Amino acid sequence: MKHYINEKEPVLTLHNVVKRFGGVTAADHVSFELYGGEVFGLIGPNGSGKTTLINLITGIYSADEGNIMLGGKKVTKLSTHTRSKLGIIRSFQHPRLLGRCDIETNILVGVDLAVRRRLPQARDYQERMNILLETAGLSGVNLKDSTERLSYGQQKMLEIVRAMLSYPKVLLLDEPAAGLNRSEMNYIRALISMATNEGIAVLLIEHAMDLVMEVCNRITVLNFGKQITTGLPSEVQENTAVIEAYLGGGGQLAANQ
Amino acid sequence: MGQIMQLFVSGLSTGVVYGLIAMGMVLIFRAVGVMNFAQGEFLMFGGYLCYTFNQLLGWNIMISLILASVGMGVVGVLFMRAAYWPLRKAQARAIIVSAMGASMVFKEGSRLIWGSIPVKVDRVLEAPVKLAGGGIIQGQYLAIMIVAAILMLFVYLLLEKTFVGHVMQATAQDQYMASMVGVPVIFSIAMTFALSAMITGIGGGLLAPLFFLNNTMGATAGAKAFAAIVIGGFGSVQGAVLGGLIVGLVEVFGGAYISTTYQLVLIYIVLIIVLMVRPQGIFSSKIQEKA
Amino acid sequence: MKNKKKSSIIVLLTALAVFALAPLGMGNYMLRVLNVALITYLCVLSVYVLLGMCGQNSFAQAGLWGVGAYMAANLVLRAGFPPVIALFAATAGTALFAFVLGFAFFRLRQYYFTFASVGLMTILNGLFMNWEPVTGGALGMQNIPKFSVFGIMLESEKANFYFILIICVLTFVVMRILFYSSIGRSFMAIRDNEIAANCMGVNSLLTKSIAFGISGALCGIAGALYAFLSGYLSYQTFTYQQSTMYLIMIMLGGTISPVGAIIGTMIISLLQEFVRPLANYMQLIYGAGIMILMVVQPEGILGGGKALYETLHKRKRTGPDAA
Amino acid sequence: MKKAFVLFLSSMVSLSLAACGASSSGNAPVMEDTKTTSSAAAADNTGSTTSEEPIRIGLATVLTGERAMEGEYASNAAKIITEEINSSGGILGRPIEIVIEDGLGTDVGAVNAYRKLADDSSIVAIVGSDNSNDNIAIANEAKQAQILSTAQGSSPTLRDICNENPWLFQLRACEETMIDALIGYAVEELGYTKFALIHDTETNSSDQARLFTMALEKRGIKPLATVSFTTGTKDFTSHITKMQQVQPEAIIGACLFNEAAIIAEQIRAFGMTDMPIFGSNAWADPVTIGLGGEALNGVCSAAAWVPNTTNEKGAAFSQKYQELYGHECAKAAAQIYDHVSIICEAITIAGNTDRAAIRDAMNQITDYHGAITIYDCSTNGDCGRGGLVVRIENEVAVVLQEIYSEKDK
Repeated sequence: MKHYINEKEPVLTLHNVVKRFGGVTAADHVSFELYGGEVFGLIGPNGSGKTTLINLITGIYSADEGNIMLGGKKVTKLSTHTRSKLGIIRSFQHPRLLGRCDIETNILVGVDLAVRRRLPQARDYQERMNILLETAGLSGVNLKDSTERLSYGQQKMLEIVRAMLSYPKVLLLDEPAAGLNRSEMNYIRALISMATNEGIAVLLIEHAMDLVMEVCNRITVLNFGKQITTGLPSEVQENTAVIEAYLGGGGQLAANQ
Repeated sequence: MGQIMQLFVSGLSTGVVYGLIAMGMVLIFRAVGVMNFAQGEFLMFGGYLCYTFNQLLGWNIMISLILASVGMGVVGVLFMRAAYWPLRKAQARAIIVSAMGASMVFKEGSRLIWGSIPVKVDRVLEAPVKLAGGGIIQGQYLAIMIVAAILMLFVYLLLEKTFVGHVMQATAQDQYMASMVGVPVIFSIAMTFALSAMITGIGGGLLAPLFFLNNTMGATAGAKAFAAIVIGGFGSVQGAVLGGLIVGLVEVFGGAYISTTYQLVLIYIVLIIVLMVRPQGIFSSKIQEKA
Repeated sequence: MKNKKKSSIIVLLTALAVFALAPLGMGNYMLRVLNVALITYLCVLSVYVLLGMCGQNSFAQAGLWGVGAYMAANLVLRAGFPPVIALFAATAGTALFAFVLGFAFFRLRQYYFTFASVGLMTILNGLFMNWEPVTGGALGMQNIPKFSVFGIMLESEKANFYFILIICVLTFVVMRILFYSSIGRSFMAIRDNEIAANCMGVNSLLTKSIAFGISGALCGIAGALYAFLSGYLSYQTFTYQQSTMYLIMIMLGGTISPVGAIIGTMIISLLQEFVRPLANYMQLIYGAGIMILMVVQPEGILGGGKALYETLHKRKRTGPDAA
Repeated sequence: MKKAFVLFLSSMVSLSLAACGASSSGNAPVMEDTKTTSSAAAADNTGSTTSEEPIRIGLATVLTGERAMEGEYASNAAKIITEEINSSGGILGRPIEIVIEDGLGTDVGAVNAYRKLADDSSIVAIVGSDNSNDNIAIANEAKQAQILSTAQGSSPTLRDICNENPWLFQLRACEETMIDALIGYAVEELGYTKFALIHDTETNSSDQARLFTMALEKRGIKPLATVSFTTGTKDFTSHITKMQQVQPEAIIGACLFNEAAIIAEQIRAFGMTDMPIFGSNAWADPVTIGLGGEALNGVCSAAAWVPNTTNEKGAAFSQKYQELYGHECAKAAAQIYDHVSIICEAITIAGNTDRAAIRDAMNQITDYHGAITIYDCSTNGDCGRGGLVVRIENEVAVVLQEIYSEKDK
């Protein structure tokens, strides 16, 4: 199901974004655009700066140089919560739920964000929630249960459901499939396709190459904070620099394939 | 000029006292990551032990100080076993609350043992000393400075140069990792509490002739030591000591040039300003927050 | 589910009824103990909002309590306002005071904020003691009239009891509403994971300041009620030690629900009166009791009860399934 | 799940309330325990006097916390006076018993302790604590409960409160006359005119500081410097330098025991070994002298009490106290002795133990010779009529002047 929607205006634009930690450059002049309804893959060996990039986009880190634009608006200097109110929503590598609250509260936090964004459809969340829970394979859970009762995979799924309930413009997924079993992977696929069908721009960080190659419309490869290449999955797979980077970095690409 | 010198000398000498108590507090903070809310009571209890040996049994003050310090080592271990160890996996605030309970037990226990009428112990150095640059320093304060310097050196050498110190440092860094590489965590933490209680206990004995001993003396001294830690930067022994000196100086100069009534208030205003400008404290490097 | 809710409301109401009927046949002494306990409960509730819901530990609550009390006393005695207006104004004033301070203090994270709150507490106590034109200095403020509304004066201790009880019930209800509101959820999001909360559109600084403001409002009401009840204010009451008592109370009760605040306050306040006959040993036993309770039940009585209930429940639920 | 909490809560509340109900009815076993702690001496002697129900007098003091010292002296004195009265036949043929409650040193605690005593209908009168804040906190309580209560505070504010409150008596000389006498001695006899004043901001001390200033003003003198500090201050360098700057002939100090001793030591340590010091009553207290030692030599003070008093009753009590408890008898103990004796006197005059009758009898006591001084209770405030001007020599307070004045009516 690869439908490449090339809209005129990108939803999210990164322009020469730089971030340094001491002597290490975690993001070195990274630039790319994200269009609504596409899945953009961000891959690279461990420590190549993928999560840093998400942190830069969401504003947890502030960029040393360069610009991040959402639609036509410059968001580089905005705080994390302001960016999320503009529609940049993420999931975390290790799920960060409200650990001491029940599942319903966790879901409602997403709804709250939609309300805060003054979206007209925000308050009628019931139907969308049910659809999302079903898509995520969570329809069986008791909403009053504590999140501690959920499996690791279910927690990750719940995080995406929470994000989706706030109607994001850009959805940043940080290794959603890590630690998931086969059937849970399918839920991830379903959630991603639901997002793209709604015209959401999805940025996907993932090590599971089969998933990446399957769902991504375009991919960019990072190594030591630098973009090695950006292109269609098939192009990236054949790029020698990429193979080199992966082999140099432990041969993960090969291992995953 | 002579007056400024006098203020400076007094500020430094009380500052050393706060620094000494703060040093004990910091050791525990580093080891377990929680401020010990009963540290002031260590001071008081150490003072009373010293009083027992010195006044009730009539022994020499130096011997009494050493014995009190040893006694406090035992108290420190018992305190750690009763109030901290069972809660080591609980939230920090549970440890704070149990320490608060323990501090009440200390205060009231001491009152029942030694009564509520304030007492004092002998001074180590009796006569005031005139300094060359002008200004007078009470002999006892001079003694405290000397003892504090020795203790600081001792703590530095113990932590940096000895095996036990390395074990304590390792545990302070990461209890879990320390246990993985075979460091007996309970031993190491017990050592830290003992060391902290010993230092503070000696402090109590040295302070008794100056501040006088009663069962609530810990609260006032503790409040200033706390300010010292926050201002100096908690987590580092040097920071605590320097923080103590700053508190002492702020107290004296603030009293002389701003307001004597609001001395304590001034200290805490400085504390809040320091927190606003440099939350990690003046002499501490930033503690990286885990994202 | 609904059934469960209904029955729990019934039980809650029964408890309330027991409580409301309690003062019949009770002496002035016990009534005062109860009244002060109820006022203390409001302060502990403020700690619940800050610590239990928002995860921020403040030692300044007794100071805010004092701000409310002195504010109400000044409005009545010096500005000549009727007590009702003084009550509302003290509540709003303390809330605003806390909210504004929150903006400064919550630039600090975690225990840095706690340290700053210790500083605030000490500064406030210093002001209560020495700022003579406003607080009457160490001598304090006397002859604050009893609360009165529509010409009815709450003269007796019993009348005050019901008045304070009503306010406590109202605030309890408001706290429940808050708990299930979007503001409440942002508090809890910050408590559980601040970064995730930011990523879900929660403004840390503003939200924490709101939490501090709400806790200030609770302390403000409590302060005003205390001023009217006791008629006399002095710096001895609004101390750092009092703030630590609030923390002890909420920790022993349990931080997971406002009910924990009730349990903690009642246990500690009444425990203090029960150990009274031990006279000299009273505080010793009291301190030891606190320590032992905390060691035995680090999550508080409510947390321990919940864990116990869950294990029992699980056993009951999995039992027949397994068979 | 919530149900469980709520059930738990309600059971807890009802349980505790049941217990409260029991204790508030006044005859609970709880009370029995108090008896044993506070009137051990009474129990020993009741056999020799009479088997009648004892007359119970409440004593609201501070047993625990920061001000526990007061309670230690108070309970010791209570034992002595109980024993004394009971061994000489008691009052109205009945033994007395003193019931002690702990006010914790807070306003809330003071009121709770007071109410616990006032609620007990078998208690006929209540001796209040040695702290003006506590006394003010209970002033309205006394009015409400209609029980004779005494206050140990010496502040003029308290005097005015007592004069308006029929149930509260200030059984102590108001500091005003005493401080005036001390300043009179300093100015008129010793000829000092330049003073610096240092005082604690705590209630009693700040009141005393005001009185010192007033007494000076009466003689046309303004203190050259007034510095204040808060209780618990340990380093007085900045205060002392401020005073040094104005080059006073004498220093006036108004503060509590610990601080008085520390100030004296530091003044001496900074080279002002001969600086005359005029202090509030705490300066001549045995506790202060015990701490400050020789630094206090030469200090003059307006004291209510010294252990080597010339008062016959006082000397006997002081000696007995020293023998029994091994330390010198302080004002806090002597005061309890007098308060209880005066209440007993009032009971004797009243002839019964009716609370109102005892109160009325109280006003009839106009010339009672106590251990500390002579008492005139015709009006409620300022009942103690005398005090002492003392000078500390060789770590002993020596009486220079006895002050006595008639009450203005």
